[in-house]
Amino acid sequence: MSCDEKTCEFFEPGHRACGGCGPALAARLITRATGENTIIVASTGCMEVFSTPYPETAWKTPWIHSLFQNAAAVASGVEASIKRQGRDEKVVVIAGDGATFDIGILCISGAFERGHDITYICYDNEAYMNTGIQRSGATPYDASTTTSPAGKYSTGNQRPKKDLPAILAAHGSPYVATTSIATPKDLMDKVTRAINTEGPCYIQVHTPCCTGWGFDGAKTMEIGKMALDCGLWANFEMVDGEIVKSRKVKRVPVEDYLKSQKRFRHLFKPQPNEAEIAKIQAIADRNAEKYGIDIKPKK
Amino acid sequence: MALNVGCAAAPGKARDNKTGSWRVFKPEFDLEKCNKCGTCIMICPEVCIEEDEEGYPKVDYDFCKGCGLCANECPKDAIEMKQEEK
Amino acid sequence: MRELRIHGRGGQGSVTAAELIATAAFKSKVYSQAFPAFGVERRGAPVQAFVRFDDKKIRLRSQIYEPDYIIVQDSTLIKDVDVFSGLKEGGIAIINTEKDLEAGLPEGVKIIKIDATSIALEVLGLPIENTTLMGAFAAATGEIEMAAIEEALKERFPLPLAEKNIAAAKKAYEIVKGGSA
Amino acid sequence: MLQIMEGSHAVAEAVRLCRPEVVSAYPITPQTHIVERLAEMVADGDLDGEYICVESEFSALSSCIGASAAGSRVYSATTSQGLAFMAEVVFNAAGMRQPIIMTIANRALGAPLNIWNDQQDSLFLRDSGWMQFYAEDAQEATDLHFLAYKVAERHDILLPAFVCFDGFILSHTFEPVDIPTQEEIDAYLPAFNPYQRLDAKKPMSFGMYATPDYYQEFRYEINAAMTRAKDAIRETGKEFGEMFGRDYSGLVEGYRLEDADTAIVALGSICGTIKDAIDEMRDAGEKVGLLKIRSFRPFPAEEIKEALKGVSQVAVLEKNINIGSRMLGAVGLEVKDAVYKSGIPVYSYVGGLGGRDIRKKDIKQLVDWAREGRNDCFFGLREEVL
Repeated sequence: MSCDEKTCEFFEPGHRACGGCGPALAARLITRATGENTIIVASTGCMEVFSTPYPETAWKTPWIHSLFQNAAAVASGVEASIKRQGRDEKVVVIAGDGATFDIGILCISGAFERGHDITYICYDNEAYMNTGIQRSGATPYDASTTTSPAGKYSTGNQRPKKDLPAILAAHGSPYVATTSIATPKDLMDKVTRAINTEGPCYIQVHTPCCTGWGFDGAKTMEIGKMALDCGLWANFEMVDGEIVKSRKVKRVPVEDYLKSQKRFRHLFKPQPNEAEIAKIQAIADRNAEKYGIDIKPKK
Repeated sequence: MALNVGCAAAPGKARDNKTGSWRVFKPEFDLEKCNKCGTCIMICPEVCIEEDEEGYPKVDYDFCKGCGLCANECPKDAIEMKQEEK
Repeated sequence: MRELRIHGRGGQGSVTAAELIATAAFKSKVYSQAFPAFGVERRGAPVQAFVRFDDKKIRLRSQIYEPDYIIVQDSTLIKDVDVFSGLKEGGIAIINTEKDLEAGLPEGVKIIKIDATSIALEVLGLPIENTTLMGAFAAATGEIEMAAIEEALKERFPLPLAEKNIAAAKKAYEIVKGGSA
Repeated sequence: MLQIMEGSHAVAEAVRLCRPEVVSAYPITPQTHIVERLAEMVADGDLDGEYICVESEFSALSSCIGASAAGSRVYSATTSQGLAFMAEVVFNAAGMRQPIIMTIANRALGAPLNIWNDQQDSLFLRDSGWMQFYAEDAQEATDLHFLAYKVAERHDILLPAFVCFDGFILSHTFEPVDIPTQEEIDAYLPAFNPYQRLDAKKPMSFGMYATPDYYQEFRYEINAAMTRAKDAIRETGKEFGEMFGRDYSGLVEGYRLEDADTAIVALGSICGTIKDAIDEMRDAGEKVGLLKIRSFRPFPAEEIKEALKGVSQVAVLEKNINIGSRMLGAVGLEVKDAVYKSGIPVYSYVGGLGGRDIRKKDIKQLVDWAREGRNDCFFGLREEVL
C-alpha cells in the first residue's frame, strides 16, 4: 500500500480510544514519522486494544502484537529476519509504560544489550490504563491510582518515576530521547532521527490520559504542555549516553499542573498539603537541573 | 467472512466502526476566523480532520468523537463545541 | 551385548574416554553406545561413564549394573566407590595404578593393572591417562582395534595431539598384549 | 551416512540441514549442546542464519515469533524450567499459527530442582496448540525435525511443534545416526513459504485481539488444524519413509503386539529398553508387546484403539505425574479414553521421574502389575525413605 499522498497517515479512524486520547494521538504522530516502510511491534496495552479488535485494525503499516512483555524480543526476531532477507523496513516498537518500565524490562534490556537495529517507543501515560489505572514504575510521585490510592495514611504513589532513559542509555543506546504529544513536531523529529540511527534507540513519549489522570479530553495537549512548563516532564535528547539537548522553558510552579488532574486532587483537599507539594516541586527542580531545561535570565 | 489464520487482518476494516456516534459535542468551524494553520488536522487523535481543496479543515463526522481537542488547541478560537442535536 | 563401566574423577576425561571407545568400536564395525552417569559432579568427584557394544542396534537405555568390563582411571577410587559392583564372573577390570595393588580385589575376574599415568606423563607430558587406557582396553578385551583407536583420536584431536595420544594408547596396548601389565 | 555422535549434535545437524534463517535460544541443561553446536555452525559459516543470543527463554521464543512472522524459518530449543518460563509464549506462538520448531530435551520440573530426565515439561503444555513428537533414539530425534518442519509449515496446518527427546538419555548419548545429505533434505523439505508475513508492501496486522464474537472461532480453527495434522503427519511421514527408508507414517508404532495379551504404552527413549525387555519376556513365553506413541499431539486415539484391540490389559508407563487427576499419569488418561468402549483395562504407572533409572526388571514388574490389575502406582519408589 502506498502512502496516501494527501495525508501520509498510517493510523486510521474508527479505533476505539477515548475521545481526546493522548496515546491515540501519539500513535498517529509516530506513524506519520515512521512512514510506510515500517513494521510496528506492539505490546499488550490500551493502545493495542483500542486499535486492533479483530478484524478492525487501525494500522496501515505491518503490525504485530504477541504479548504484554515481549515486544522488544519480538522486534529482535523481526529485525533478525528482515536483515537475513536483505529487507530494509524499519522495526519500531510501540509499547506502554507498564510493558516498558515493569514487566517488559528483561526483554528490553536483552534487546538493547544485543544491539538490534530497532526503535523502541514507550507511550508513557504513567499507569496501567488498560486494566483500570494501576500504578506502574512510571507513575509519578503522589499520583493516586487504583493500586496506589490516596487515603488516610497515604498520599498516593510513594515512589518517583523510574529513570528509564538513563537505564537504556547505560545499555549503550546511541539515541535516547523524551518527547510529548504536546510537542508534535518535536515528537516526529525525534522518531525520524531514531529510526535513522543504527542500533537500539529509545523514545519515551508523554501521553496524558484523560480517563486515567482525570481531566477533560479536550485538554490532553494542554496538560502535556503544563507538565513541560512546570518541569515534571522534560523533553531531552541523549546521544551515546550524554544529554545533548533539552527543551527550555520558563518554569512555573507545579501547583497548577497538579490541580488540573484528579489523580493529584487529594493534595489539595481539604486544604493544600504544602509538604507534599514541596516534595513534588523538588522533583521538578531536580529535573530542571538534571536536564538543563531552565531558561537562564540574560545577564 | 472466513477467519484469517492466527487472528491477523488487512487494514481497512477499522472504518467500519463509525465512532461519530459516540459524540455528545460537535466541533463547528468558523472558517472566517481560520488561518489554515493545520493544528486541528495534525492533532486530531481520530485522524478525521483533513484539508479541503482550499486548505480549510474538513471534519469527517462519521468518526469525530467530539473530544474538543481541536477546539481547545485552535490558536484562533475558530472551533466551537456545540451540543449534538439528537 | 557387552558392557563397560568407566570409573574416574571429574576432570579425568571419563566421558571422553567412553565416547572415544564407542567411536573406535563403531569404526570396528560394532554397534556402540556411550553415555555418562548424568550428574552435576565437579572436578575431582567420583564419576562414571558407560559403553555398550553389540552386533546389532542397541536399544537399551538403562545404566550399567552388571558390566563385562570396568576401567578404573584412578585406583584411589577403589576405597571410595564399589567399582567392582556387579562385574560379571570372568569379566575384566583394568586399573590404573602405580602400586602393586593386592587388597580389596575381587576373585573370579581378570585384573589388569597398568601404570597409565606414568605412560601419559612420559608420552603426552600430561597426567591425563584416558586415551592411554583405551589402548589397554583394546588389548585386554579385543572389543576395539588399535587402528580404530587411531582413527577415533585423529577425528577428535588436532594432529600433533592426536599422534601423542595414539602413541600413549599404543604403548599401553603393547604392554597389555605383552602380558607385562 | 551412518556416523557416531552425541544425540544433541545429531539434532544440531538435523537443524542445520533444515536451513533455519533465525535461531534463537537460551542455554539450559540438558539442551545446551544443541545450541552450542548451532552457534559454532553459524560462527564457522556452516549454517547461514542469524543466531540471536537472547537473555532468557521468554525472549527466545518471543523472537522466534517475530522472525517467523517476518517470513523466516526459525528454530529454538529448551527444556524444563526454560519451557515453563516461556509457557505464555508457547500458547501465543500456537495461537498466532507460527510454524516454529523447538526441540525439547525433556527434563523434570522443579521443585525440587532436578536436571535429569522425565517428561513432565512438554506434557504440561499438551493443550498449548503445539504438535508434540517423541523420539525413541537419536535417529528418530534427527528425522522428526525434518518431518516437523514439513508438517508445521503446510498452509493447511500452520502449527508449531515440539520435537521431544529425553534429556541426557538421548541428548548426551553417543550412538550411530544416519545423517542425510543436504541435497536429500532439500529434496524433502522445500524452502520456507510463509502463508502470510509482515511486509511493508502488503501490510497486515498480526496477533490482534479477539472479542467474544470471534475468540471461540479461532480456538475452533486451531483445533481443526491439529486434527488435520494427523493426516499431514501420515503423508509426510510416508514420504520420508519412501525417500529415506525410515517410515514415520504412523503416529504410533507397535512392537510385537500381534497376539499380545499385555501391551505397554510409552513415549520416548524408554521404548528401547521396553523392546529389550519384551524380547526377553517373549523368549520366556510371555505375550507382551509395546505401543509407542510418537505423536502425542495430535493424539492418535483411533490408531491406539486399533492397535490395542486384541489385548487384555494395557500398562501405560508414565514419566510424568498428573497431580490430583483421576489417573496418576497424563498419558494413561488419554489412552484409557481412546479404548474406553472396548472395556480393556488401562493402568497408569508413574516412574523414572527426575532421572530415576528404569531397568528391564521394572518393565517386567509393570507387566505383572497389569495382569494383577494394579492401577495408579509409582514404580521404582524407594519405600525406605517414605
